[in-house]
Amino acid sequence: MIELLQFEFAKNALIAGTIISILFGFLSFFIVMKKLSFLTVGISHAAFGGVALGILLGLNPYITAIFFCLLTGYLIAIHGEKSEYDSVIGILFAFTMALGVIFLSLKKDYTFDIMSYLFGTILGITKSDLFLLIGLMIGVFIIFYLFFKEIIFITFDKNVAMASGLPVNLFENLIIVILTLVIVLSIKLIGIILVSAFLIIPAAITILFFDNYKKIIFFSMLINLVIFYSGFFLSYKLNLPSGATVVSIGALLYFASALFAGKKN
Amino acid sequence: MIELLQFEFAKNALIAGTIISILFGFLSFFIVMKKLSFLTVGISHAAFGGVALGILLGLNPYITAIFFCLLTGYLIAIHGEKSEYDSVIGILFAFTMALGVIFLSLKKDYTFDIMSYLFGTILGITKSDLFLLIGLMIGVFIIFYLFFKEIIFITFDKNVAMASGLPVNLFENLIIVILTLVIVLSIKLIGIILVSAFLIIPAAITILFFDNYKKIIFFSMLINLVIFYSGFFLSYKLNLPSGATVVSIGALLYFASALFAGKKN
Amino acid sequence: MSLPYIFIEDLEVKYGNKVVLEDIFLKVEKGEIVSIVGPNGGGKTTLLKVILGLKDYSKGTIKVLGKNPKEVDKKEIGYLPQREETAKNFPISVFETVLMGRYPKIGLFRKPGEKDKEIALESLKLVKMDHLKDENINKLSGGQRQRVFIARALAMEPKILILDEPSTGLDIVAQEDFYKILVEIRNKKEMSIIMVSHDIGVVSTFVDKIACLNKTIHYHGKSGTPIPKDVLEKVFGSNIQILVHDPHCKGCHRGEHD
Amino acid sequence: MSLPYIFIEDLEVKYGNKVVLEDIFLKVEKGEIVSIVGPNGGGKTTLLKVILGLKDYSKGTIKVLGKNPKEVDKKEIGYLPQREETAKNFPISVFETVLMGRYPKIGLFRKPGEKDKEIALESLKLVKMDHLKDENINKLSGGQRQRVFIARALAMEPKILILDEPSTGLDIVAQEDFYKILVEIRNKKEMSIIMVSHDIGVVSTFVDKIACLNKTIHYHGKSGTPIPKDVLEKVFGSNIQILVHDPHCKGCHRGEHD
Amino acid sequence: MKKLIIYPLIILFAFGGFAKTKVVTSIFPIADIVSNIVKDKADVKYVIPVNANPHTFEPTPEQAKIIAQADVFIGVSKQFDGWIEKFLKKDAKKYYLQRRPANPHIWLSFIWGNQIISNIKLIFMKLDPKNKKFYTANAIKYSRELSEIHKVYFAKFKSLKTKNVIQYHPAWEYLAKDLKLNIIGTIYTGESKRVSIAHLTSILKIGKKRGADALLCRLNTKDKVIDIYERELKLKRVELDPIGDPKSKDRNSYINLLIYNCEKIYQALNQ
Ligand SMILES: Nc1ncnc2c1ncn2[C@@H]1O[C@H](COP(=O)(O)OP(=O)(O)OP(=O)(O)O)[C@@H](O)[C@H]1O
Ligand SMILES: Nc1ncnc2c1ncn2[C@@H]1O[C@H](COP(=O)(O)OP(=O)(O)OP(=O)(O)O)[C@@H](O)[C@H]1O
Ligand SMILES: [Mg+2]
Ligand SMILES: [Mg+2]
Ligand SMILES: [Zn+2]
Repeated sequence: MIELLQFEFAKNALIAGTIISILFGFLSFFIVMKKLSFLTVGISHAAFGGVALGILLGLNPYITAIFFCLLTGYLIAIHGEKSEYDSVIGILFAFTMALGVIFLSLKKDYTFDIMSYLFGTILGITKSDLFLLIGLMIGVFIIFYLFFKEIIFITFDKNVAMASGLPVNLFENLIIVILTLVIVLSIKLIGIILVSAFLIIPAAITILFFDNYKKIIFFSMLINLVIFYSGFFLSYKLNLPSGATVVSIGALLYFASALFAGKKN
Repeated sequence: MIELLQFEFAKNALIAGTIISILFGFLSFFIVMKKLSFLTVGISHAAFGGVALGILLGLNPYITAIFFCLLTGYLIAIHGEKSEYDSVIGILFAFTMALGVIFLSLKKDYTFDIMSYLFGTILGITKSDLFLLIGLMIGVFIIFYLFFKEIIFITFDKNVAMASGLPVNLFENLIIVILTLVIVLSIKLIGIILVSAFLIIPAAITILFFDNYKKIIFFSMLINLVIFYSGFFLSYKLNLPSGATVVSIGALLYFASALFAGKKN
Repeated sequence: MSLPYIFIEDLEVKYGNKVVLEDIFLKVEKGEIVSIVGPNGGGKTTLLKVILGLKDYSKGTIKVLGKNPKEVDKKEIGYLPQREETAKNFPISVFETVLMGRYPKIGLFRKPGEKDKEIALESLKLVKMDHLKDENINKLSGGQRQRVFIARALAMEPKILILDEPSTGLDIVAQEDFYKILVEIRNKKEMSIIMVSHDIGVVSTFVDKIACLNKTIHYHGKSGTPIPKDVLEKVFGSNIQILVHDPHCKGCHRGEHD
Repeated sequence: MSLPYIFIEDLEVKYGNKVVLEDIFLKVEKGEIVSIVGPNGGGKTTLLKVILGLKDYSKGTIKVLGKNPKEVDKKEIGYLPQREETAKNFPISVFETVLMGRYPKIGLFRKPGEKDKEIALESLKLVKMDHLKDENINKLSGGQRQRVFIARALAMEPKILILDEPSTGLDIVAQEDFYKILVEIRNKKEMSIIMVSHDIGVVSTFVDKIACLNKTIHYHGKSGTPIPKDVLEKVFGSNIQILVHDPHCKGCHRGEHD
Repeated sequence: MKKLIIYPLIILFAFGGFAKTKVVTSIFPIADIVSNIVKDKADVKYVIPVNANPHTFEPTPEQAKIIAQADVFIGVSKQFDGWIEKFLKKDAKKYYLQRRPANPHIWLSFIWGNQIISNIKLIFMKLDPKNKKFYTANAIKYSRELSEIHKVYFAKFKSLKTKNVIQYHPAWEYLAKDLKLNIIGTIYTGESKRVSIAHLTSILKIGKKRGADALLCRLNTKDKVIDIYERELKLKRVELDPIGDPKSKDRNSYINLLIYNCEKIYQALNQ
């Protein structure tokens, strides 16, 4: 493992993995509690539509993808206010992908598979990516630090929060948009699978063992770190793709925990 | 449009579209009510892991994909009993894809167009596919005909259904497994985008306008047909990809309906 | 004499390591109405869940219709939970909801017949909700909704009806009606009813037996006789002096006299 | 004299085309406790929602603390809904739930201080749930849960407290305590309380005003005097003869005397 | 997923005298061309984007390490395999064979192949001027070999009566030009594209009018759209290999790969 650290990509991957484990572990509680797992997948697929739009218009596909995904996130947010997020995300998943297909078909020239540009892997993290990540983490933590109690109130009891004058819709939309931004920026860095896994698995595990949201959030960050380091190490030892190994370790840990917790009760 | 009918593929596509509109329109109510939209996306991605497994083992990837997805569906079902489906689907989404990546990395030498194994298009439907679809529809309708009232009871009031002796878990798992089978068989035929759209959009629209499940189910089938025919026709006129056009029409209809229904209240 | 419908002996129930019920002895005969009263957290709902086979017990014997709770023919049991947890915004009419009460009786593969529809409609009439039978249940008020779920439990026509705080949210007239309906039904259909209620005063005028439950059953008496004061004290704690037991207006008076 | 805390004039409210409230006139002064009684579906919850600004009205005037319901400073309003709809299985302790009642008062960007924690603990003590303050709320019984939400509403220390059937699920002792607490708090904090209840008997002994609501307000009287029989008939329908109004045991007796 | 196979080369000398220059390319054919020019003067490895699937874009740490160790990267075009750049060390040299965004399948062509050979020659002449002559000689020899084969197949194909083909994917555009084949239709005109009815039927109509003789697709393609053409136009699919496989017998070098594909097309058309 030590020898690996002579390579910058490995150092960067470890630093990025640490930041992402913490940031995503933190957000994980809200994803699981608000049943937003589908958001991770929906937004990452919406990126396809955004890339295709960029190709069609001859703009930078990465930039168009970010805006396209933010717009999708915003639509999900304002529709989800009334109905359930689940079906709105599903519809936008299909719609954005369909738009992507249509945009590409309108571009008459040869179209490249730009997707690999848009979807990253943790081994491909660069220095400047690290700065982006750190900035993202600081931004998210500041917002959650400032509004933590309001966000908890809203997540717990939307109706009463609304009656006591909290701008419930504003906060809910803010959360979705922040999550969207985090997702779309990080698929470029670590890829779809790892994004979903890091955002869902930790809270899904900790919620089985702890019955207080503060503990759940704290241990989610911790467990993400454990999953990441052990997966990364294992992927190196077994020469397997890193992201996929990390995800597999996480998923296996979840199923083991669920079995264990199921037995206990 | 008429001239189109000289081609068998167009005839097949129209017949398949009709069957799928009806079948998926019917199932749509359960997908939306049980918040299972994510299942469509989760299962279709799990197929990737199944195909990769087939390639690794040298078996028919299509067959391994079906079994792999059914296993995934079963895991979702038994885990979802206790917790929410949402996070379990998310975890299995990431896990099955990660396994796919690992399987492929273990198979060092192959040239496979893996995507072509996964995704179909409605224009590629053959006669034998039509028989498969008809068989699937008949099978699903028989099961739902036989257990319709129990399924409604369970969907409406799980606790009391359990107390009055209905095998709630059995039925819930049955529904998930049936949906899984329908999804995995049909992504190969019509592609993932169309599958999600046909399973989510119709009930998401009708639920805005009707307040009885029987009406919702009936009009969901109807609206799927409308979406399909108009999308198919338009795609022909505008020279756009058929599936994507149908999905876009459906999504736009949904957003128009949501706006209209929002104004009304 | 036939077997008791419910027979409980030396029952103990835990959540994790916390014992919430112990030394429970209870018998409910065919045709009897038994009310369980007791303080919040006393274990009333838990006891009902054990009877329904929805919660495991750690010690003792329990027989429902002669069988273990998990093996009982469940269609003979009707249940109204304390806190209804139906799917949010499920699009269904009042009448269809009540008709659902018939489903377990109808059995698999078959559709509700005319008879079932009649019974459902009758149950709706009993709770005075037949005028709203085609309304969507999500458009009802809290009390109207509760009436619909009562009607569904009645439509089940089970041998044992298990009701957890059924009169929650009912207005005074509906409460009055409800208790009358229970007695009427019991007489007509020979069912046993076991019911949790906080309405000691009202309940004691018409049920056959009252069980005071706070972790264990402190008093298991015939109705008509007032519950001994020391039992009430044991069950509800020392605050109980505020409960004035007046033979004329039994247990109804909760405030100091003015 | 200052403005009334709640002032409603000629109010009409509809769901779709269905009028559920009309000709509503109501005034709640500072420091008053007003109880709204009426049959299921009478529009009680709807009226509260209009006051809270959660439901629009189609006609009339309504002023809460001198403002339109949507413009009121909401942190001066405490609310306990009829049917609590919190996120399922949210992992939070009893104490933290009650502390949440302080959040609107604390305002954005700031954390709860010692004072807020004291108030939350005090509220928990009032409803006798302080011994369970670290328990997860999902492990509570129905009545215990209701007490926690009452405590949260109390912890808000608002100018106006709006309670929709607050005593639902409380045991008899807790109900008694609860009504006492309300009076006590009103005296101490000078808040107005508007409360829906089906407990006409108990309520009328301690509230300041009673409003009988069935689509419109039929009687809006001072407590202490019995509600006229013809009003009760209008509000609850013809079945009302079963409500015996006995000056000694006011409104409590719901069954025929035995 | 990117797959990477170490191409064994016997280490003898290196530029500048220390370790040998490490060269990495994205696909096997380019790596094979490079090693035919540099022979033992550099260590050539390649990474195959087996499956440019956005969900599964992922090398193993070992593979990332190999790219990170490379001194020189030779890519097809920025759009095609530019993703490799972010795994490269900072001072690695990057070259692309195709400058402007266009159909990237240049290695599947004799004429382009010669162009690639000369480009690579120039790259190494600049990198390692000492061995200028060595590279030039190798390139000329290799280029000649390629041209010979081109001539053979050009003649063979010239004698064919029917030369109308449909391609599944625009990978065979350049080869068709080399061999004077008529591509009368392309089913998918780019990556991630989907067919429309009008497009599908227009190819069918042309095919019916002019007659199509083969449908070119890559190995193991399972798309039912191909079945439509097989049925409607009574033609057979020809499964070609766009990237080669060093472990196979008949596609184990760049030149063999071209021969394999030409031979397959020829057999299909010569019936
Ligand atoms: N969302 C809704 N859509 C349509 N009608 C509704 C809706 N909510 C309530 N109603 C109707 O409005 C009327 C008043 O309802 P409301 O909930 O205010 O009654 P309530 O007095 O609180 O009754 P309860 O004592 O049962 O709680 C009822 O007839 C009810 O059916
Ligand atoms: N899921 C649970 N996990 C742990 N403890 C529980 C759980 N459910 C209930 N309890 C505890 O068990 C005891 C009995 O609860 P139960 O719900 O049976 O009371 P109850 O008599 O029905 O009260 P109420 O009148 O408030 O409905 C309470 O102390 C409660 O805190
Ligand atoms: Mg209870
Ligand atoms: Mg109400
Ligand atoms: Zn996907």
